[in-house]
Amino acid sequence: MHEEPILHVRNLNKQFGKGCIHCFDKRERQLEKNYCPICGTVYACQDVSLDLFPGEILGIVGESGSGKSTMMQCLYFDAPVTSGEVYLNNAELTGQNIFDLSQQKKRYIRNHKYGMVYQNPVNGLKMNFSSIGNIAEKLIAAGNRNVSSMEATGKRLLEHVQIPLFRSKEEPRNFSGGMQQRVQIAKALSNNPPILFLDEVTTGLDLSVQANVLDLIKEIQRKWGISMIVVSHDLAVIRMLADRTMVMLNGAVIEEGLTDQILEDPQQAYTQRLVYSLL
Amino acid sequence: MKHTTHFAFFDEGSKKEIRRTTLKAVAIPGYQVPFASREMPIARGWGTGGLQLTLSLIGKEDTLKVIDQGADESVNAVSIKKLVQQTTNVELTNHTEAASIIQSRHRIPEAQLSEEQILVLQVPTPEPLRKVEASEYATKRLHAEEEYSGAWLLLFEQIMKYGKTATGADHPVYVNGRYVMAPSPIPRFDNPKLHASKALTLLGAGREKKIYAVPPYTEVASLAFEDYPFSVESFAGHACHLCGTKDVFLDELVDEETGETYYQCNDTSYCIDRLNSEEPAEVGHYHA
Amino acid sequence: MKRKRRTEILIQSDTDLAESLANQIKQTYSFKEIVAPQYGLTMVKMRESAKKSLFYIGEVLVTEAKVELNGQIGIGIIQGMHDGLALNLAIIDAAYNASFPETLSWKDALVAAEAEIKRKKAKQQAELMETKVSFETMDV
Amino acid sequence: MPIDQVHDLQKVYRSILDSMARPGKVTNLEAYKERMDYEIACYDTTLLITMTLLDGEVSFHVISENSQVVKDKIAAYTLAKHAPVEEADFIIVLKDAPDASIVEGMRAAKTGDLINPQHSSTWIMESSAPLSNQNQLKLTGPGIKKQKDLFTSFKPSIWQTRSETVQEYPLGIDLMLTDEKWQITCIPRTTNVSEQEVR
Amino acid sequence: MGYVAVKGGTMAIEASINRLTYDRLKEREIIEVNTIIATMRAMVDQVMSESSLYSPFLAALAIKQAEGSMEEAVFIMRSHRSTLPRLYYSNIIESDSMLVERRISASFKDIPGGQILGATTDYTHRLLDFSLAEETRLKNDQWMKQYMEKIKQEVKEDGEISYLPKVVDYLREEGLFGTYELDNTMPTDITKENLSFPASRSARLQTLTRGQTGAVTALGYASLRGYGQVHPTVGEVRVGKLPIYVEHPNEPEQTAEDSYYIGEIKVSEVESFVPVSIKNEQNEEELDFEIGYGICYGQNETKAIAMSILDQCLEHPEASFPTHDEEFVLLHIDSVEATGFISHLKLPHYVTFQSKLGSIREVKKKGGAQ
Amino acid sequence: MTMLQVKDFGKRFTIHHLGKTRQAVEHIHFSLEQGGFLGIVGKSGSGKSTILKSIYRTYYPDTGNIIYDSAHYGLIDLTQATEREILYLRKHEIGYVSQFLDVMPRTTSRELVETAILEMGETEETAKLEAEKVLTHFELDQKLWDHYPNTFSGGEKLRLNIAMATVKKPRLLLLDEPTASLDQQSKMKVREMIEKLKASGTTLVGIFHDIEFMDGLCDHVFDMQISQVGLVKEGVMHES
Repeated sequence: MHEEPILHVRNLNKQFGKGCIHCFDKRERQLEKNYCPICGTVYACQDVSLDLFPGEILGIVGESGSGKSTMMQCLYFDAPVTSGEVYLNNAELTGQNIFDLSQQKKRYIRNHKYGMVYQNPVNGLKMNFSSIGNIAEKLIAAGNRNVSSMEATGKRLLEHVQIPLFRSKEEPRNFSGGMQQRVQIAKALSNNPPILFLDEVTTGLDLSVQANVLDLIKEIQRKWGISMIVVSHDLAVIRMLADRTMVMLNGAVIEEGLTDQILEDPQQAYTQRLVYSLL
Repeated sequence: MKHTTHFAFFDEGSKKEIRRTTLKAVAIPGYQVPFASREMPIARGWGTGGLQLTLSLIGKEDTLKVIDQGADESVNAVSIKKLVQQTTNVELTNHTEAASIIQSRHRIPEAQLSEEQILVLQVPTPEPLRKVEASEYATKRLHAEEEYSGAWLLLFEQIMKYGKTATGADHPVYVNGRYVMAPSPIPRFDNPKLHASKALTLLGAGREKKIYAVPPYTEVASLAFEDYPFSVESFAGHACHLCGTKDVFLDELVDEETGETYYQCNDTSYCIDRLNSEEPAEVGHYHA
Repeated sequence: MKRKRRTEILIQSDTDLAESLANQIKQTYSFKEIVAPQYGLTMVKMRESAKKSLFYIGEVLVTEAKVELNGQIGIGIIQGMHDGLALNLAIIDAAYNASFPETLSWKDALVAAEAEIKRKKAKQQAELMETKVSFETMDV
Repeated sequence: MPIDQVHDLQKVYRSILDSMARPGKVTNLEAYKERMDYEIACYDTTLLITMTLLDGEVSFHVISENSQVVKDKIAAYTLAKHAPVEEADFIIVLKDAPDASIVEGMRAAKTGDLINPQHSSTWIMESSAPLSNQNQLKLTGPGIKKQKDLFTSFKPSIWQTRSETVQEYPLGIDLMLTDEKWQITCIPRTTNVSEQEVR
Repeated sequence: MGYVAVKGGTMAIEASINRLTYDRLKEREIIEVNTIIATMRAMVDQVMSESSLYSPFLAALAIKQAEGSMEEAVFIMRSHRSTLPRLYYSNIIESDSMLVERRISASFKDIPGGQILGATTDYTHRLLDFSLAEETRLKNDQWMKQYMEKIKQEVKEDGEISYLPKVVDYLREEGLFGTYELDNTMPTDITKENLSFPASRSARLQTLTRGQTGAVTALGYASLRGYGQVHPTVGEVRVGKLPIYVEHPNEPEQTAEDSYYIGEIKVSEVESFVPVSIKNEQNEEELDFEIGYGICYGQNETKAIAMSILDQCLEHPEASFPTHDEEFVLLHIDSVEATGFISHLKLPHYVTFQSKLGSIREVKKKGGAQ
Repeated sequence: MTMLQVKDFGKRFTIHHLGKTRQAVEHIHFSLEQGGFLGIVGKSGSGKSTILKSIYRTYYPDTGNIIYDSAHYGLIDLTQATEREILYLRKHEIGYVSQFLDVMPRTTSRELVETAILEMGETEETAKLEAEKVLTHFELDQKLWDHYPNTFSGGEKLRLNIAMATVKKPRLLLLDEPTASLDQQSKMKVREMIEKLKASGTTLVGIFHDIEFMDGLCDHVFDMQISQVGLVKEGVMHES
């Protein structure tokens, strides 16, 4: 059986700054962390490659500044990449590096193929629009023009993420952090995206609320078979959610494997420190 | 000290820039083309965009009509007409049919425009997405990516809140299936007139420094959901108390003495034409 | 005398100077007004001192005149609305461009005027120096 | 009597605007014939359009076997700057321009970007055959009631290339066509141009 | 015979304009343009600055026509600007060429060349001077005579003009401030092309310097007060005159000596010093100074200082305050645009209001039926 | 038919921050036929668990080969298989049970079993019925079905654990000291369950801290001390 990845990323690079003769060459460059001490260029992502398979959750773990969130922003087109290729397993897009597509087409992919849940709900929600309106926004973006069907979908999703329906017309800014995050998840799911990105979604939430959100994510994956990339600095989150895990440090992937293997038998010094500090 | 005024106020360089911008606007229907926008002798927000378009278009042989809120004698319309006439000496008219250029604020005339006419609309706020996004750079990106969920969302929220869309004037339209455009604050009643119009429509926003256009015979669809169709202002059961017309946009007036509401054609020249076409003309205070 | 120096002198001196020089030319030669004194703008380009970049601070109203003298064009530009001075400056400019002999004889007058301008400026500056704050705390 | 920079050019502009708003509408500018006594190796209508729209703020490029003379003249008349085809705001194609150069130029010329689609080139192209509304090309799109026929001298390969430049609307180029019979017509990027089937 | 339109609007406008003239003339007093130029220096300067057109005469005329309304005077000047051709661009003006009339530094007790107060209201006590109500030309002449004599006695003439060094140059030499190469990028001209975002530095400076004095001051103050991250020390405020030169339009090979001198303009210029945290080569946080730059036509030091604050704010868009948001700042400080759009609310809006009225009635009707 | 063949397997751990390496096991050879039960015996710390975890790939493979005869892939070397292949095998063919129950918090035991079934690609309907069957089969008190397992006793947890593993009908089940902390009664229950599994044809590899438990269960033992497989006979076990 040969499995096709649904998302195929190769050599994603993202730098801030122009670079200089001392850091142009990948093999030669001497960086301090991810930073060229001579010209100040930051190499936020360095040749990141990954495959995401249908229905799996891929965890990406690393401390802040490791480039994991930047990578996610690049994949979701929130930030432009410096170089790299991404292919979607999709009939319309076969063989097309989607980073090369026009903004118009990227927006189409965002609206139809992707869902995104940000760490800060402010980035994913319009705080002064109703919760159901927020869900409708994503549906509208995906081409829905029928109020009743959107309202029905919105209510179903809100119910699913346990937002009481009588609050559906309320604005998320009145909600607690956990509720906002659940609305965000409902919104991200509304267009049935085959791929969902989750960026530090439980950071900043109370432990009990965290567990609640994690349950929800796991349930969604199980029920709908959505492929997810979960970025977190928290190994507990990764351990709970991810089938496979990649470890990032200073913009590069330093280790990847089965999540239990990464946690029980980490190979790299950095991963070992990370894991032992957790235990 | 001497003071000479150039034909149509502007120097030729300014006209060229506005003309080049206008041609791009026509080539990309509904897209707001930025331009330098000259400082005019009337205030920003008082029709400087429309005025600049008119002055870039106008020639000695043109006949100009200017209306504001449907009325030729509205003070701002008079003021704009005065300025154009002083610098061009063109003929002015109240008759919609007689005009080659019609500059208007907030209305499209009731009489159907012809292929020989150009309608210039004054625009205060050209950006239909401004209510969802304050930043100009961000809205430009949204147009670039054809990301209009914000515009639809505004309507959706109204339906959620009020059970129906509650837009007033300036109800956004989709032009040629690509750009969402602010039609300027014309009532919804006038939106359908933009669709497949025989005349070219040019829209100018002086303060915001944008020119955009709807060429003739171009698809213009008011934003509406499948199950909440677009609807225009209703004057059902009312007619103009002067000419008796029913299917036009009416002004709601109150009789000072009786306190009763009565209605009158908002398009004053249309009303006069209707009255004059009736036989015999009634005697009234409009009789000269 | 190069144009920069002479325009500095002619504009900062009393306007009589330009008038008398221009009159000498007008008496001897005939000239054609190509551009009668007209008002226009000059955009002022500045360098700011924070990042050493350029920007436009705004426009200055100027009066411009152009004359033709013996096939040579002369331009007069002066800040503000000064039709007569602009014309005189244009005539003088044309005279220099045409290398009329008169221009050689003007040198002394111009240099003298220049000295007077400098003296006046220095005096004004010295007057302003009265408002300079002294931080000496002890008088010896 | 030379062309009147204020009033004549205003009328030319209105003709161009009318054609741009109604693609394929052929307008005749013969009224200016007597006043156009300029020595220049292009159609008078081509020169009229450049005088109407070009000035020191924009750049142009000429595609022709022998472009230098026309280039210098246009620069002198309009003060516009000459620029490479990749950068030019206006691209002037003279009647002797080889098809290959036009195709190459169209592929290289500015088509704008999605943020600023107006940063695109406008083409002034000389048709060696008189323009008419005989059937050859079928035009549809904004500004056209149902369909408009147009006849030009340009080869299918040029129309094919033009179609490629406008494929990702709103990017694209806008065309102004001229001929020696004092006619002009416009084809903006929104117009769908297809070859009529030969019966 | 038939119905014709009444000329109600036209007639009312005529009458209104007459009324305006009547109001200006009814007290039977005349103020001369020259009087305004001579005695209302601050007002003339402000009008020139906000209209970005340097001409004391036109500014004074506009003030007279506008009966002292600043916004109206600026508006008239701006619209007059549109009727004038732009004939020339000046050569680059370096502000070292300023003939200083006043310069102070808040950063140092004494500075090379000295703190020169020049003419300032800073140390006048702001008490109403009732003697001005009875000012006479005779008394003024006497004061002038005495003052000139006093000056004559006290001031030593050494016959040399000195150009004062800038405080910032002195600090740059010491390596305390970043040095920059001369940047000769062609500036953007916001009067020739639409201000687009992100804006270039030149577009920002041009917009700020022509901004409405009150608006620039208010936003600068907001930043200083806490809605911003810029708390500067004034490095140097200078007021003085700058000479302007233009090149010959079409002489092929010309040197600076072939330029035309066309006169001078008075400006207020400010360099503010702002401590900022930067990363050094070792990637460690380090404190450094940056400069906020402000300048405006005429003597208006407050506006120039406020501009220097906003300049620095806009160099740091990462701070999440409105004063650091260039769209927020640059799009809202123009006098003509702000006053025009606010005043357009006076125009009739009955069509749009009718349209909204219909919507609201519909919604209410629906609500009532439920 | 040989189900599992371990060839010259070795595992070395490197602990970077101490700058140390430790050879946990080396030169391990054994094989196991389908339906067989291999017990691994040895002192604590002798690397018994390392072998199980390496087969399951919780440990990163080092040297040697572990050839497994997969129903899906045919012969496959578990030390070389891709992570996706391992995940597939874990879902469908290879189970692993330890004394620890590591499950999603706040999920009822019924849901846990259902989920395991759903992961096999069954319908929700089937999952529901099957789960009830399995829970009954492993004698988990019906009262507990809708409770969260963190409130369960050790024996209950373990039974649930085995239940979850067995619903997948693994062809190969790895038992990593499952009975370590159970009382005698619970142990016996677990033993019965394992016997049932064995009877149904499951191939098993197990480590048990008490040797008696293995009596009569294992077909073979692998003795870590001598690194050899032998037939189960009395005495051998007691010595280790």
